[in-house]
Amino acid sequence: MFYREAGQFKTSYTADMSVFPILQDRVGLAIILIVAVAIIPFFGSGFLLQAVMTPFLVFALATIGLNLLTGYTGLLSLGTGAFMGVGAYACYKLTTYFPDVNLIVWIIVSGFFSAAVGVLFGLPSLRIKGFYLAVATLAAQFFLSWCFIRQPWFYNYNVSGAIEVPTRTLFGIPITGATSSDATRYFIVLGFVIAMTWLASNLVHGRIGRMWMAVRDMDLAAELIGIRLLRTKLLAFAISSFYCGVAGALMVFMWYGSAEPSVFDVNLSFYILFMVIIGGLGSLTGSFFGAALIYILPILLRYVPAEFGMPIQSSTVEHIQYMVIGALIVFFLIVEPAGLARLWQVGKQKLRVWPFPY
Amino acid sequence: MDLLYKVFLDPFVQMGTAPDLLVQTLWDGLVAGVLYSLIALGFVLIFKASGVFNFAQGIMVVFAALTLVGLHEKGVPAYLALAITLAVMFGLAVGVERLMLRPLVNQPDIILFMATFGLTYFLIGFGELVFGGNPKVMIASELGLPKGAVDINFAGGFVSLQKIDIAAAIIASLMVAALAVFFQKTRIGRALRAVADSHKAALSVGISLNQIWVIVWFAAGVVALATGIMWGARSEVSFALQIIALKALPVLILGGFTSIPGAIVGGLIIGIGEKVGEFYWGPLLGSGIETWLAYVIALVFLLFRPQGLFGEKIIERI
Amino acid sequence: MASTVAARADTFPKLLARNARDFAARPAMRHKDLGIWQTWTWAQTEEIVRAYAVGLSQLGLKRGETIAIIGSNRPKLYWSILAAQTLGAVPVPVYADAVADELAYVLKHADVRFAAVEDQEQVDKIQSVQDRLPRLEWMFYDEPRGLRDYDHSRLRSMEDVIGDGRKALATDAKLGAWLDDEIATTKGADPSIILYTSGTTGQSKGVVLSGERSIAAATDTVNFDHLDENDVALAYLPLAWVGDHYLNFAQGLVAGFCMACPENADTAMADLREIGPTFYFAPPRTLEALLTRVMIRMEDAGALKRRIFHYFIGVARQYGERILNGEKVPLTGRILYGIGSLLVYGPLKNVLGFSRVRVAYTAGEAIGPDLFAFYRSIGLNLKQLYGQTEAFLYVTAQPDGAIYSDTVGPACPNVDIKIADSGEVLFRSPGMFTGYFRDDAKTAEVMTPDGYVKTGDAGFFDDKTGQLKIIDRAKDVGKLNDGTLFAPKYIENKLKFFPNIREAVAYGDGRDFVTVMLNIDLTAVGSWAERNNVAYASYQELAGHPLVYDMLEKNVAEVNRSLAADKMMAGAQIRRFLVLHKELDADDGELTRTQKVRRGFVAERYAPLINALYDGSTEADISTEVTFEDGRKGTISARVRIRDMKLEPVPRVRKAAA
Amino acid sequence: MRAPDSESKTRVGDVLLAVEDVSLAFGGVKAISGVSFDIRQGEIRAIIGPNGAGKTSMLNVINGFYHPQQGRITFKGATRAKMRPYEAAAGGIARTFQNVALFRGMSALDNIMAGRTLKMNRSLIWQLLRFGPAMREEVEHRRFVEEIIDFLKIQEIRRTPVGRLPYGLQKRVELGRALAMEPELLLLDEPMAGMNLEEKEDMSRFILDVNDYYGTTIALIEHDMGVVMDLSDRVVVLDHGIKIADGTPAEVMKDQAVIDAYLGVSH
Repeated sequence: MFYREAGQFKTSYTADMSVFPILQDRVGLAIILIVAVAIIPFFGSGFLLQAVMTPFLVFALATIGLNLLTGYTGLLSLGTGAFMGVGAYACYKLTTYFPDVNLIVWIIVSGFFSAAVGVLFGLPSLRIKGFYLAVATLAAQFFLSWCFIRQPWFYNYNVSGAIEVPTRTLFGIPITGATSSDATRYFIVLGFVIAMTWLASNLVHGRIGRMWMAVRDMDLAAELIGIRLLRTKLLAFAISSFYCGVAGALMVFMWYGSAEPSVFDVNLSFYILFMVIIGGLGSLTGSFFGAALIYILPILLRYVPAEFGMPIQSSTVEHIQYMVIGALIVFFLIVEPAGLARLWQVGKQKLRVWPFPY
Repeated sequence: MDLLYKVFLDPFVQMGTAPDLLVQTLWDGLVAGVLYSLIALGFVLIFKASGVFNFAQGIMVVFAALTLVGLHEKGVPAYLALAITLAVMFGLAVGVERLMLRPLVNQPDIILFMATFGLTYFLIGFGELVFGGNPKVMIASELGLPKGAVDINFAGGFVSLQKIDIAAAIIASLMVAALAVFFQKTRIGRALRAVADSHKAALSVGISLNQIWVIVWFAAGVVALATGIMWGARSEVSFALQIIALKALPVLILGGFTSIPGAIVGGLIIGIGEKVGEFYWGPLLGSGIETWLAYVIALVFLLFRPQGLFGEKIIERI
Repeated sequence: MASTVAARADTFPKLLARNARDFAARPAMRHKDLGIWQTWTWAQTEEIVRAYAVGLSQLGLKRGETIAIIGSNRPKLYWSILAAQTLGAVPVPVYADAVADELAYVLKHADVRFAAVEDQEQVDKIQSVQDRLPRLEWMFYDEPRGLRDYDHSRLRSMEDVIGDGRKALATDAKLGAWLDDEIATTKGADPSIILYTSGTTGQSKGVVLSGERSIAAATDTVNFDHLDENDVALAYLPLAWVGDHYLNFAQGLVAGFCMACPENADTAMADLREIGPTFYFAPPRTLEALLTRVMIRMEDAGALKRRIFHYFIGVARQYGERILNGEKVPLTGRILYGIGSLLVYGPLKNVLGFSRVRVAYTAGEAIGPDLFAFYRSIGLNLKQLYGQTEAFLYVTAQPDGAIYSDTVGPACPNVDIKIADSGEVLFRSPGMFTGYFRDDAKTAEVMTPDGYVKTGDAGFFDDKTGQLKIIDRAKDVGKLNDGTLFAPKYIENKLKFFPNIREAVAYGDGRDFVTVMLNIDLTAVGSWAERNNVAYASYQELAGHPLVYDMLEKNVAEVNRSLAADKMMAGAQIRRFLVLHKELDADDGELTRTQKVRRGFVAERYAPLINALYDGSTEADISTEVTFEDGRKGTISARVRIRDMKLEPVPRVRKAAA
Repeated sequence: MRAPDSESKTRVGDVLLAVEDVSLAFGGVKAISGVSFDIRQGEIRAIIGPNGAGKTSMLNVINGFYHPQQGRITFKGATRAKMRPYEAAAGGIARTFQNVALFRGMSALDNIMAGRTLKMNRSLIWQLLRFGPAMREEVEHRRFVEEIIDFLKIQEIRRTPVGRLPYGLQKRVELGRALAMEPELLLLDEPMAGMNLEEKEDMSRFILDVNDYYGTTIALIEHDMGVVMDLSDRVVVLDHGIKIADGTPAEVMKDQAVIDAYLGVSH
């Protein structure tokens, strides 16, 4: 309906292969970016920034990470939580040992640690597939969770067993710890998410993305056109874990402020997996949708009834939340197994051919 | 050197010097294994008949136990509560078939798998809403289950066997035997086996796929209830159990997703393996290794035998 | 303004040089090829054309010689035209779908030594008639696929010819100056191109057009429609047709706008949408097919969307044309139309590729008033023009704001129109042809002593609008035995405005009454059949279905009613009709390549049916030879039924009012 | 207008691939036993035989998917013992499948682009940035792929996910993907299975054009004897994993063993 594609023709392959070939999509994206960068941080409440947007972005990043592995490469992983944990703990240890190096650097470096661990646990993917591989990643999940709980070195021998985020600054502005502002932390997370989404989008639209999807869709045929399966799968594990690692570090440093090891337990893995599935396997846009639905919807469930003067006990709310999420997952799977991304695509297609039905 | 000694020799020396402890550990592992087997059995039932990898089996165990205890707390006599719980599990099976499986028929495995995740969340929320989230004590004695322990003198020490564990082992064996008879001898059982081979074959037996789904989900619910009673009697009824239920996964890896004997053997291997590992090697690493040992055992196993203990070698064709 | 300069350049190569200078970096030509719109600027175009011209001259093409251009709309074929004109040679475009015989006739008549063709198909076609073309020496092809193993002693790829020319230009410094000289030598009065008319009767004639006249005509219309270098047109109509040569090629060179070639015929619709032209031409047939498709696709939409669509189309019918014409419209109308634009018209035009169209023309035959109104009401500035090859297209055109569906507009700038006593339209225009190629007798036949060209069409100036109204071919207007005026096309057009009727052929001259033969529209009737559960296995079966006859009978009755309302035509109501068992087809010679009915030929071919129409039989057998798409021939036989019609009473009372 | 036969003979060159005494068994079941034949540069070589003759297994052996228990395979002069499929691909062997093995979630264009994987080598860093060398590489290969799309006349379906395409077009896309690898040896497993007459004619045309245009050596499995007669230079006939005939189509058609084998399964 809003699309006016007549006259939007491409005279070069570069333009033809751009990620957003349609002008109206580019405009839409620009509006979203402007809202995210220039409106939300200045006009949004602390609650919105700290309890809604920052966590949403963190989850979206982790979801993209898992989507690269599960959605694009077809490798089911239940170890996302642990890989996020590796990122968080790596960052924590690094900034403890080298407090003078900028934290942003360590957040990125912690992604590499996570990537290395991901590759290690991805090695079995050469021989095993599907649910079997999921069990291999569960091994990673439980082993790493155990490490975070049982190996005091990871949490600097704190009595609490939790990690506390120290205050760190960037250009003299505190970016972590109690003195940092919600907006600052939001900006940092937003920066990471925008940059890494862009990189991921580049990747999946090029040779590597095609290799991943080839492996996902038919690994035998992929091998016969010259794709080396193990390398390709390990690369997916590495990059996916990198994203998860960075998301984990951001989660603790920019959102929680401190974290018990149980944060990175298997439930987090499932949580992220929901976001991927509900959002849509193999879609970056879907990753944002999935994160939004699974994370933000419960918040609405909690606060909207209260706004309308229906005070509900918080534990009851939590129980209802669980039920609603569960029911929603089933509902969405029934309505659109390909996830919100597909609904979005179908809707967009409808708008493009409006008033025609197809 | 010291480390090598601690890893490769010391545990065995300990086993030899204190065989009573070894036997006690093996027994503990066996009992844990029986419960793993029971959960895995629920998985296998559903997977065999409908190809659904039922992640919710763990929560079904908790939910069944919670319903039983919860009803009793509300003043319902124990055996009546048991009957009502069975009815609830049947209702659950019907609901799952109607609201979840039927609309999702012909979807890829991963989607059905995810749907059972949804079911898990729903059951957690529902169970907590109705019965509260606090851990509860299983009404073991009310159901006529034995209490206390039997101590057996053994090799200079003594081995302590909990009566409830013995009962668990017996009940589990009975249940497996009953299922075997059900599958081999009854018409529905044969239909179930047929459905595992081909859906068309099942139709020719004259039972609709939908009925079969209800039956297997109910059977899995019964198994879950039994598991929940046993487990609850040993510790307590709480939602922490659903994480333990994930242990069924390595069990299935070992035993294969479709083999009932595999589920039993796998469960025992995992149960014994992780108890022995924890007892003898755990202290070396800081204890608590049983949280992951099962998965690592399965993983190592997978690398050498990707098709499982009882599975056949797959020849890929193109 | 481009056109003032254009007046000084009197040949197309000179215009090209001017464009290369004035609009150097602006796109001259686009072609959807290999997935993207390959683009050439005016400067690049000039460079290629010059190299091409040198290459051609090295192979022997000389001033005054002819070169055939055969194929679909592709840049290299347009460059072939320009390259030939650069050397003072005369290009002769031929329809790509011409069968070998037609091709042989034109190539022989035009005396060509060279042929620039699109692909293997055309090469094969020419080779199949090579023995009839002893003068043909060289063939140049664009698409090398499948031609690798052909004997290349008389065959070259255009790419190579251009490449050779480029090399020669680079090595020989004098060649460039020589080329400039050649361009300058060509005079505006020299023949610029020969367009063979498909002709409704007999063999085609070569219409010779000169450079200066072509450019003069194009300059007038470019100014008339305010076209400039920012415009874009999609060249999708046959390259050999005067419409394409005028609207796209000549106007493009004069205004400096960009001509875009679609990927192939199948993708033309999609390509139209992508390129989003600003200047658009479509014959009524195409517009009608498009509207039918729109309506059929809307049938599949959800109920709500369908209601929105039809409601706002209704709003558009009420206010759309008036808004387009700049008339006064009530505020509510404007608001409703605005909402409609957002919800329906805008998106619809977008999907059809019309979003950016500023000026659109239709011509070639009468357009149904509803059809015409539909496009105008959704905001497409569709206008009518009247023209012919001999005039280099334009004779009349409707100016913005004075648009009627049953007239074709006042005379174009600098065009003189006279109506002969016989009712025939005569014109004198800046772009008129210089004569038929090698056929002075025919030339003399169509020219009046005072220099007017006879159009062969009968028409008159409408009192109310002052615009020309064309009723029929002058020679086709006849009389019934009782003396009533019989204008077959007038009747046929009325019939054809019904979506179910694709083609109609009326007879009556020298007879007692009027009869018609109808062709059903397979898309419309097929979709009707589907909705009404009418089963059919073939076109023939559907055409002969009694329910289809019933439906068409209603349409014919309605035409009779409208004929009865006109005192001139009331006596020429349709007495009997039949539905033909096969679609009239250009491959069988029943239609011209521009899809006009060849009445005489059809009458001969279907003589048994016409006899039956007049001898009172209720059915008749017919057997006709047909040519299939792959060139094979076969026979179709059928028994065709005939229906009698009731005549409408002539409302005498209204005579006074009229 | 194909080149006359005499010319096509000259086009055939040296031995490109030699299969010597190859045997393959699955857990005791013999699929191929002691088969030898060769494929010459530039020819179209047909492998025919009744169902279960071991034709597909033979192709799987050639491109490294199965490892024969016995025998040698010499490709471009190099004899290999065990080769991974991706090594075969890198060596210049491409392949299509009996039951279309396309990447179903991807568009036709992406499928064919995936065939270029081996030819693309920009590093991960450039891939992440997707401009500069990586983009130039993409564009360069896109151009190549567009030529193939043009060649196979599948312009309209470029952006369609292959899962939604009709079968005949899927086969064409799969051929496109194989062509994108610029193979020296192209293995086609029943390229015309399940096609109607018109589609078969188109596909035959494409196969001949590929052989003619790109000079690609082709080995194909086909059931339709008419097609085999029209297309192939030489034919090898397998039955129950044993070679029973080898020669020109005409020779093979006259061979008594072949006639018997086919009569046994005639339908």
